[in-house]
Amino acid sequence: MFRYTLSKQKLEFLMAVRELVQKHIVPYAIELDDKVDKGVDFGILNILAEHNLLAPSIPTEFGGLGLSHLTTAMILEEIAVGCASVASIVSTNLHAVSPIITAGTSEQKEEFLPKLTTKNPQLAALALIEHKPNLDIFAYPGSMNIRHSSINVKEVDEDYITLKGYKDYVMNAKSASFFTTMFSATPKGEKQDLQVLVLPLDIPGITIGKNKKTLGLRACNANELILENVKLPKKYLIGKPGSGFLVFMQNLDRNVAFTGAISVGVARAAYEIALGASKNRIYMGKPSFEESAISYTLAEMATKINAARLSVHLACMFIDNDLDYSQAASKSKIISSSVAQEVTSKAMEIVGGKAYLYGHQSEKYLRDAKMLSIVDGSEQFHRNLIAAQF
Amino acid sequence: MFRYTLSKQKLEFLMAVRELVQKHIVPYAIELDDKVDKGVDFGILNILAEHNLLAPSIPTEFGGLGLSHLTTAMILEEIAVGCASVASIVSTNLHAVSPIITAGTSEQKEEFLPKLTTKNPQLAALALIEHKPNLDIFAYPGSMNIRHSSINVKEVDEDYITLKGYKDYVMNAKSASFFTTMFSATPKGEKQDLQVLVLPLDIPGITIGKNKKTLGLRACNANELILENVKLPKKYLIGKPGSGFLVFMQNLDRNVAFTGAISVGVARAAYEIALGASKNRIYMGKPSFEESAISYTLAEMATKINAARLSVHLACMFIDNDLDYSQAASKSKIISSSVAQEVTSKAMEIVGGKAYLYGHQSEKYLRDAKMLSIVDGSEQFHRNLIAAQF
Amino acid sequence: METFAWTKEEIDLIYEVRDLAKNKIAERAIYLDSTGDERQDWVIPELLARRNLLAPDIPQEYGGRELSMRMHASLIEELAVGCAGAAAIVVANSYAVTPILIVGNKELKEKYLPYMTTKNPNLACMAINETRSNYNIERLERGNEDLTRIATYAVKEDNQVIINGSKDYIVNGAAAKFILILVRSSYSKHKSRLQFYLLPNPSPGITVSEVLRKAGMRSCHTAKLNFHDVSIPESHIVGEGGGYLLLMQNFDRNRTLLGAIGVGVAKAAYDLALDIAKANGIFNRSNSYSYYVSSTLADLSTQIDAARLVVMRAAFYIDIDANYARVSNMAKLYATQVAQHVTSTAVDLVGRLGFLVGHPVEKYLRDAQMLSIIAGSDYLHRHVLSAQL
Amino acid sequence: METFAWTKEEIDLIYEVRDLAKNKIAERAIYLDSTGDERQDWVIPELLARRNLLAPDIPQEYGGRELSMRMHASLIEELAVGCAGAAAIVVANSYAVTPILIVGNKELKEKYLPYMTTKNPNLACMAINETRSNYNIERLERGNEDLTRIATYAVKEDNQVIINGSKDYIVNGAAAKFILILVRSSYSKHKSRLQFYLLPNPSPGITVSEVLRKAGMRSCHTAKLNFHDVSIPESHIVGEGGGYLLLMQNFDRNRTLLGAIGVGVAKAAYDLALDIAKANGIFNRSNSYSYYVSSTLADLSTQIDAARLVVMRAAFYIDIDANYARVSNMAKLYATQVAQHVTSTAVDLVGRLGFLVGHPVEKYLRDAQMLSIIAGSDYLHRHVLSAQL
Repeated sequence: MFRYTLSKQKLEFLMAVRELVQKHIVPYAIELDDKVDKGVDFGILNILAEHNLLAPSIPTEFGGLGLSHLTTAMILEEIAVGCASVASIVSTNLHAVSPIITAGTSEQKEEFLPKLTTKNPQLAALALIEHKPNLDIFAYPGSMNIRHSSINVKEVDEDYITLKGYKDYVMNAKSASFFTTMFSATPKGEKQDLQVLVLPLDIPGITIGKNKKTLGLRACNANELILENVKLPKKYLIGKPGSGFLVFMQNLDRNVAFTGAISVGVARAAYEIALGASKNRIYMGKPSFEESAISYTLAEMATKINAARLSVHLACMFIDNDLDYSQAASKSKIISSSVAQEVTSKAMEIVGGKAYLYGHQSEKYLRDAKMLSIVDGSEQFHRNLIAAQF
Repeated sequence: MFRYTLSKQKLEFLMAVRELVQKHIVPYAIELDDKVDKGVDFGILNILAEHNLLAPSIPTEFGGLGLSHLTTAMILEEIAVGCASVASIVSTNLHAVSPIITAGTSEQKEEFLPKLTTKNPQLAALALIEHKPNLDIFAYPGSMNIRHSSINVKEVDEDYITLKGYKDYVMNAKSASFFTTMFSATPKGEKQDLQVLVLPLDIPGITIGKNKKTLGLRACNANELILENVKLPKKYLIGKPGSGFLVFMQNLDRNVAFTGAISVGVARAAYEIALGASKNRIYMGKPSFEESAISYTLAEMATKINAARLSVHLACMFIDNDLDYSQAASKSKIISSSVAQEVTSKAMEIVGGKAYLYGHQSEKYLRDAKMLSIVDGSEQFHRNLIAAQF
Repeated sequence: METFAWTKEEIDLIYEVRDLAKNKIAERAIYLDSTGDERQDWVIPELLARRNLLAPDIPQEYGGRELSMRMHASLIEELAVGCAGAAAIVVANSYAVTPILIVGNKELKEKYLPYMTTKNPNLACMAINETRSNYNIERLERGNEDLTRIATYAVKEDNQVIINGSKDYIVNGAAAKFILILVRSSYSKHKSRLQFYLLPNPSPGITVSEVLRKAGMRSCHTAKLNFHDVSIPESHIVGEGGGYLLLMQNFDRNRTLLGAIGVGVAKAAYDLALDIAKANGIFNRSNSYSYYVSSTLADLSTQIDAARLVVMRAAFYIDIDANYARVSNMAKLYATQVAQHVTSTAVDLVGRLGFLVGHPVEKYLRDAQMLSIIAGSDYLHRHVLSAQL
Repeated sequence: METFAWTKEEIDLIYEVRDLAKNKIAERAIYLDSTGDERQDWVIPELLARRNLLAPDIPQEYGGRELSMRMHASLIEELAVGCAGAAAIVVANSYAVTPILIVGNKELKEKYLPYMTTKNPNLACMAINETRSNYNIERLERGNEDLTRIATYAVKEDNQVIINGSKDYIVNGAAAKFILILVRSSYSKHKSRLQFYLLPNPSPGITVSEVLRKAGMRSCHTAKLNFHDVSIPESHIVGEGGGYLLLMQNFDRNRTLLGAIGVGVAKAAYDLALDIAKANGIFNRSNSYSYYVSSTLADLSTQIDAARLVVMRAAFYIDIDANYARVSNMAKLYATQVAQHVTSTAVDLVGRLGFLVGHPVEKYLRDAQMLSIIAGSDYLHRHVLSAQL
């Protein structure tokens, strides 16, 4: 429905992206998923950069396409139909620059935003997840612990602060030219002590640690990020001291709908492959689509994907029009990630045999959908966000 | 499976109950449901009493059949296939006498148990639910508030205590000859102040209040119970002072599987009617059963009903063998009431058109299943009971 | 480029209907729910007629409000928050009026549409389902490939058409000012033999053969009608020859409104559960029950919003005359599921009070169940939808 | 009258297997999961053979443990707690051994069954599914009513039988000591043309044409096999003439064991989530996450118990030779659903650690998915079951 709010030009652009995906991403999706350890594939990134798609919502004054949230979400869905990992590389860029766009100084914008809009692709990363290393059994599973940061201040002088700390599961880390993260002003790391900062890779003391093997979105390359005596110029701090938590939550709300759009793309890809299989695969003497148990299931899947897409688009429209978007954003995440999990699982059943072999698309869709459900807060996390406003 | 643990004689008795139900309950089930205001139908109760089925687990020394929990659950399922309300009348009797059997004195047993085993039917009631009257919007919905009782002591002397208070939704109340309930020794009504008592109807000061119209199980006649200066001989107290909460919880565990058995019966009835309809009803030119969307749904329904039944029987077997039954009992309630809700709702869809007319069995099954889910603690209540033991 | 913003007038009307539903309709509906649907009650139709809401999509030239489908669906949702049965009255009118709007001749439009826009309430109905033990337009004989096994038939005699047969599950049937009936005409063949006629009511030969007592939606009256040698002028034909396509088009358009009823009844149940939770201070406590209630409510609200979007999309497609068959089907299916899930969960949350007959939360549950059967079962909708994949 | 109590010996064996699965098998399985299933690994088969667990239902006269189906299913569950793939090795053996036990002649029994009970591990397999783009025993040609479209065929020559064809999805296929193969015999007709033969392996003409890399259950090795002019003595026929019924019987019996794998993998995921929750003090906190985790775990445990009951019932029916077809189908269907739901929910609960490949909770999810396809899709099972309603 929201497609009708787009100009003809934007719709044509969207169709061009769809073609691009069919041509340059779909054929390599399985391979990308498999090459976990080998870092980001710059072949595909070069193509995205060429079309200025690495962070398409960056304003035109900084070299970006200046696309609305809505158009960006549609583009992410198209990319995710080809490969959810590639779409997640883009959404990670968007999430990482989001604090700069919403709360950064103009110097910060001028320094960092153009990096993502050149034809020579660079990436950005968002370092968010806390992880206490060296624990056999990890701390506080399942919910994002966003009320403190284990990046702490060691020293402060007039122009610099010196930081030390650790973040985990940093997507895009291996190829990022800068990072957005939060630090705690006090060792206790309370919510009211947090501040956001941007961290250029070339400052000494930054180590990109181990590559983490993940269930899905494997081509995103999640790594550890280790800071040892990083002497950060104060001009790289974003927002006021203590504003970190609010800046972070606002940007989560603004970006979670993108994760939703990627989930919709994965669900759509799984649905399409299942629909095709059901019309070709013979079951009990006829194409399995002619079994109502299967065709009705496909009808349900299509219905739910549409509902999920509408929820994502509504949240984006709210953001674009500066309406209160926080609830709509959470709802779009809840619905799209649960739909993606359901649809990808049913698609495997409908595709049958081959779907269960390693490297088949259906199997990858299921893993990606499951992983997307945990990225940017699980369904239950977002239900609690909504409930907190009752 | 557990059927194989029954003696041949017990199995024959069970088949006799099934015939009884077909002959004397099935034909009147809709009528019973409709005659809400007219009190319990003693026609059917007379027949149950004649076969000593009003409380079949009462020990033989008090005139009962002395049936095991397992056999009793099977009988309740059979009765519930005919009418869940009738089965609930029986299970309410069982729940009401359960504290007497497990914690009562021999005088109490001799006085009260034989009332339910005569050919002249009498009923028992359990007064449990707190309800603050005269509130537009009621207090503390959804979970059973079992940690206090609004029945309080007004006076105590050597042989009597004088009670005053109110209970709501007391099933069987209108036709009961005695009540089991709890009172609080102090006005605050803390958990550690509770004690169970049995209350013969003939003590002055007992008023049976308004009949409550209910969503399902209508023939059980839930009423208010009002106590005004009831002077209760102390011989009617059950267990020690302060033991009420524990006695209550133990008896809940012992009886909740019966509610599960009734849910299984309702689900089975709904399944059978849907299966019959699917084989007779023509859809797109053939019996709808030949549509896999419908036959697979029926296969799922049958599978789940079986799982629910097994869970109920396992809990009963644990109780009969004095194993730790508390978790198994809660699990049987969770699974059977959620299966009953799912199956009755799908059955309506499969039966189609007529199922949606008032007074059709399918519609009644749905209401009964929903009501059974709330009786004796909702699924979520029992999940929390289980979780409390982690 | 669309913006989806309501005008000030549209917003005012939505609030007016919300107010009407909450303050007037809900009360009557609860009364009717407890007394049953054996009689046609006129209180709700009067309330609606006074505001010209009985068929608000009728063009202004016939006295109507000429609302867009989006507005129509929004108002149906608001009405359904008050009572799904009240909304069903309006939707039943819409089923009868839509074919006239699409292909009705000028005479019929001028004569019959204004009835629906007067301050005195008039109702209309559509008679489709044959009276049969096995009900419905779904096929009866094994192997017969004809989708619509319509047995009621029409014969031409001079300039009159004579109709004989019996129809079932007719909302508004007993008191309708006119009946849009689907018949098999004896003078044409196969699917195109299906033909709509408009029958003025009362007419000689039309009788109520049975009043249906429904498990829910008791604010609307539902009947079986018998047609015995009912004679009408030939001019009362609606859409000559295209009966089957017209039927499908009518179904496709009005399914969206059924979806809107689903959203409304879900919202009613959700609002009530939320109010009760708030009034009992659930959200200020820290115990397992509070967390369960609050996160469950968050989930219900998520689903209701998605259902509303799906319905609004279908309405939008109808308004711009895009291909709406598929999306209206989805709207009906999705909103029905959400309505049934939400109302059922609301009973769980509200708990023991749900025992009470007449307490709204229990009524919502029964009302939502009815959505599975009004105008075709969910299986039928899935079947139609799967043919469009 | 039955009492369902295990003997002391049976309980000891269950604990022994539990210990084996937890302390030895799980470790190897995690290693294999990360390195892939391209090679037949012998560590797990050796562990099992040492305890005579590779086919524990073989009668004592052939060196087996002669366990009841209930015990067999219990051990499979315990093994699957360690690794579903390890359990699948034993179940694949069972699929190959069951027909021999039911109708195999004395020569075959005496020659081949003892292989499965030696301290040196030997594997067996059943080859059913034809190699086809559209795979499986499900029918290929539209309208062909023959359930088992088996194309591999057998021809008699002198006293030998010559087999040609290609089979797919064969667990244990590459290294099996013997292969139970389903063929179409050229000398009989229709369903009864289906015939099982036992092929010793290696034999001239049997080649591995492809190794399948599976998404889960990577502890078991799975292959496509080609059969080119494979010649065996006529005496290697298993159950002359009754191939179709034997196939069904074999499926019915062993489905119960697939159900047991489902229970085991669900239990593994549940146990892990519970341990993690405990280790992190979840149950001592009072916040929304704690309540969510604890009530969700309670629900999972409820479902696992129900699934185990359903599996045990099917095993019991097989032991007493009651009509077990329906209940074993239910066991497979129900346990598969529970396994998929539990493992998926466990990933949600365990959360971000589930990102890690090689972390068990994520492996359980993939393993549980495989249950939908091993020995026939869930659709097929529902189809078979619905024919028994």
